[in-house]
Amino acid sequence: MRSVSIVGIGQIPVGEHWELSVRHIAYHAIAEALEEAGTEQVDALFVGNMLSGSLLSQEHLATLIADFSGLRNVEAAKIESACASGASALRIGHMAVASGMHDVVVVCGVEKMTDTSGESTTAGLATAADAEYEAAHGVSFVGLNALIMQRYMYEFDVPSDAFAGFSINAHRNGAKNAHAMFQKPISLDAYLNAPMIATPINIMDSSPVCDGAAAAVLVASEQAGTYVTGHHPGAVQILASASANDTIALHDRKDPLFLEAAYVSSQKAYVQSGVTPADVSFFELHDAFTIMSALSLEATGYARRGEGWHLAADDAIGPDGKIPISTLGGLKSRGHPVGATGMYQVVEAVQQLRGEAGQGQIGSASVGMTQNIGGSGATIVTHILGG
Amino acid sequence: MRSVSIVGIGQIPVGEHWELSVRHIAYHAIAEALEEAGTEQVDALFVGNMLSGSLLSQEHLATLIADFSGLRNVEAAKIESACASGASALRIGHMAVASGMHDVVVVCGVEKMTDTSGESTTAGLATAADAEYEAAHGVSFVGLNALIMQRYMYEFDVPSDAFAGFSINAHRNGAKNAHAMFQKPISLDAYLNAPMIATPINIMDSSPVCDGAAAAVLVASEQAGTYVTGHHPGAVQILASASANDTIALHDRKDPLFLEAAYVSSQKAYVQSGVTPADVSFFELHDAFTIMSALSLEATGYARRGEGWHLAADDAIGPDGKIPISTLGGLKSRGHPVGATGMYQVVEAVQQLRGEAGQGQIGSASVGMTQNIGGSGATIVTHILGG
Amino acid sequence: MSIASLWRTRQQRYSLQGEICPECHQAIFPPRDVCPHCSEAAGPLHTMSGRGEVYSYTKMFNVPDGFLAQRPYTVALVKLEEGPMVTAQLTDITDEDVEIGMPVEMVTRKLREEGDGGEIVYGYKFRPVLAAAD
Amino acid sequence: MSIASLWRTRQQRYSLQGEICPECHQAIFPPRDVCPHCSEAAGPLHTMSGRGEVYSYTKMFNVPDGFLAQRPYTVALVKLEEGPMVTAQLTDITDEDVEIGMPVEMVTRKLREEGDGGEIVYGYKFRPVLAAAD
Ligand SMILES: [Zn+2]
Ligand SMILES: [Zn+2]
Repeated sequence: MRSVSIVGIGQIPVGEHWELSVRHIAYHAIAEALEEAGTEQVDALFVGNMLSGSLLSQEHLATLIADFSGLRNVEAAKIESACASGASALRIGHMAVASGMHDVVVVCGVEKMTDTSGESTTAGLATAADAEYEAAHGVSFVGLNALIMQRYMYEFDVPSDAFAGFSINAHRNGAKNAHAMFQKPISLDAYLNAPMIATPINIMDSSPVCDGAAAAVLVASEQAGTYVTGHHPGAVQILASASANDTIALHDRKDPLFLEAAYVSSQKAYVQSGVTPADVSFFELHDAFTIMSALSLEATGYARRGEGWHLAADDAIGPDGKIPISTLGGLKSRGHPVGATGMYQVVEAVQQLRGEAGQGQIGSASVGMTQNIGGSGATIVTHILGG
Repeated sequence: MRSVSIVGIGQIPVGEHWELSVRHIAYHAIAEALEEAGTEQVDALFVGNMLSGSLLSQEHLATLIADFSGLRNVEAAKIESACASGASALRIGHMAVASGMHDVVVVCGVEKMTDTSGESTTAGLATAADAEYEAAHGVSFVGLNALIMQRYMYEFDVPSDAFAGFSINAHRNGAKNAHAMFQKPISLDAYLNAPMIATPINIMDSSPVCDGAAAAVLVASEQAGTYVTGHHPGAVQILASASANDTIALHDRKDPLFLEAAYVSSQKAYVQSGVTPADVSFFELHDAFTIMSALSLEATGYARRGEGWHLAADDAIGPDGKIPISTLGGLKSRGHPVGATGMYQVVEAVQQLRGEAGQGQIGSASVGMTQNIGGSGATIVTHILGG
Repeated sequence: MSIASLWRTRQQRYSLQGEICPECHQAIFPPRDVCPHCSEAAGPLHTMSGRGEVYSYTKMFNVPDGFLAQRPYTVALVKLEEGPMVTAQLTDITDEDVEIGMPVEMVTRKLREEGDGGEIVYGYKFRPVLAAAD
Repeated sequence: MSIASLWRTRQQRYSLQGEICPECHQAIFPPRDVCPHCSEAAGPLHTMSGRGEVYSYTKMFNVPDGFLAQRPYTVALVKLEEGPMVTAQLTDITDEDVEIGMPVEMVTRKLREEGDGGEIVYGYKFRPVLAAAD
């Protein structure tokens, strides 16, 4: 298996891009990534996307984007794993290069969520759950996470402001990221007074609906030198890539408060890379909701069960903390264009590892971990990257 | 790159499965394939599917199916390339095993098209085209193929019954396949009197709307001996796998009458395998419409431009002909559950290569080629398999 | 959900019809082809009692298309006494009523105004079990 | 198509606004970020004349949701005189009229009764160019 490296990244600022269609925002990210890699020769484009069929009436999305991006006669396929589509697509790109099937692969995560009404988008997001036994009962995606959070607070006797630190950290970091949707810190008061979406999840616990696209160019590590153009210090190597699943329905989990798929995929990634949790310089976790940050930290080796929220309360998650998370804003502040998110995480990890994260740069970033979650924990993909 | 072999296949008869949901039909195919391979140990499930989001309000489909099939802690992802989703998923499974990332991969193509009204399904299929510049004008997927056929007949001065042979051959062969939707031969009269869907395409030129699922178990060829259980003569090797794209919109093609992506992907496949068109024992092509059979034969090296239909007229495509096609009914007679079709083609090719195609068995089948088309020719995936 | 899907799941929605695994004897809802507990072929049909307790709940203010008329409403995870957990709306409650551990029982109610074909969709919701006077 | 998508494509639908590539000078419709002919950055906006000829056509009897009221109708590939080809309905025709090579011109018509938000969608269709009397 060939080792695989990232030699170019691109991203469009996350936000409401009314003036641009899905093909335009994807092209923006792809063109930037190819420009950085200094190549026009591409063998394949894998697109991570969740909602183009249900919200935009546009399937065959990878071929549409390849066409619009001037990539002809290449392989193109869309990869869908709900909100984990972005990282799932990266895994496919990784396998394509690792196998020797392709030499230059572009992976692009893209989502256009603001073309439709809020209720349509909410219904679209609920397609990540079991249509017949979850969505049919009117539970939204926020609602599923709220069910987890409510039970977590009950079972572990957690105070109602316990999760504030995750949101405050995300916004503080996002304020330093020019590509973030929200670039302003928030106060504890703002968190405490935020309106409820689905109790106990308030607006500050939840990531926003938005548009975005992020891309990376993958080549064999042994050939990476050819592509690095001097715009940046060097290629970033994919040290580990793993995916695991769990029951699609929250109600079918053995323990709805434990992210088994995060545990399994992170353990695989640790073994593949020889990296331990203590070696990780920063962790781009899937903070779609603050409760997910706590559960991810618990399943991935940073906290015991029921204690993940202590890391926020103790500010161990800040840029100078024990395990910096959401270093450029995370899903909460940078935004969560669902199928694109996994690729934003990777693009930001590359920025950190290159030392190009600007004001959001954390000190001595040598190993970065990213984790992308689909559904209420049903698909979880972990990557470990090194400079 | 490890060579990859198929050690188990499964399929549900194509038809209208009102009594079964998408998860049930997928499980049927997966369970049969795993049973044949004699293994319960699976590393990943890749699902080829086009329409679950727009027709069933169910994304995250691969994880749903993995869950229902009892596959926990595996990787699961859905691959979407319109009607080429099935073969695209096979390519991903191939890369997963070839790279060494996984040892045992299940690929399942599945589509449920009969849960919704005909008009909804027609609108769903149109999402394979450019939503803003094709589907917005009311053109259906049949309509796009009709535009190709009309021009082809004009440009090459083709008589109106020229395509009958493709449909007659498909139904004659499908009559011998217990998994086919239509198991009855048709007459020339039936073809000539068939009602129009979109001129000049009549019902006998067009494949039906239906449900289906087909699956295969992939392992490294060097390990294939471990899995072959004695139910069948042996593993079938994937000798070549290639995909190419073209413009998504028919109106943007340099030449709308030439399947450039079929040409590119088949040429790649010939080079990979060292096989020439003359070496191919049978060709499972994408006869969603009779015009597509003609164009595929032309782009893949069996006929000159504008002359593909001669092969049907001369019956060179029959079981004993120069290049047998649609040997178990093809899309026309076996049926075309869109995202599943690419996997039905592969499963049937395996049946032929094992000598297990029953009454539909063709003589001396040693090399089979399959070709799966997404959209009006925008994504074309070619595989070559050998015994 | 399409009419076909509604038809296929009617026994589940109207009467919580599940299964008992013949191998490990655990209750399963909804029916599956493979038992999630022991991976054997799942077993004969079994209708759940409809009694259970609230494992978790949420009051939803932002809701999906098709549920706007009922907003806001409360959705719960209900642990059935046979073992399986289900996702369902709570009904016949006031906000103060709801708490984790609360005993509930199944009732049939309108789930959403209309499905894709304009049909009205009925199915299970849960309401508090009134404690016997003591 | 969503309201946002309709708004973004309005100049294309109402007036066939495309581009001329500054590098290879070919006409492009709709506008693209990359010229499909020479792969350079595509160029300044250019409104097509709306004249062209039928490259192919089909009379459709089975139609998608949203177009039922107009059924059957004829869709064509129209080769614009500037070069690009477009997919569009033909209007103001009888069945006998239509043939490949027929000169047509763009008109604005209702494309479908209502979009996702209930709005009426207008855009280009093509009708025969009446030959001058001779
Ligand atoms: Zn059991
Ligand atoms: Zn140009």
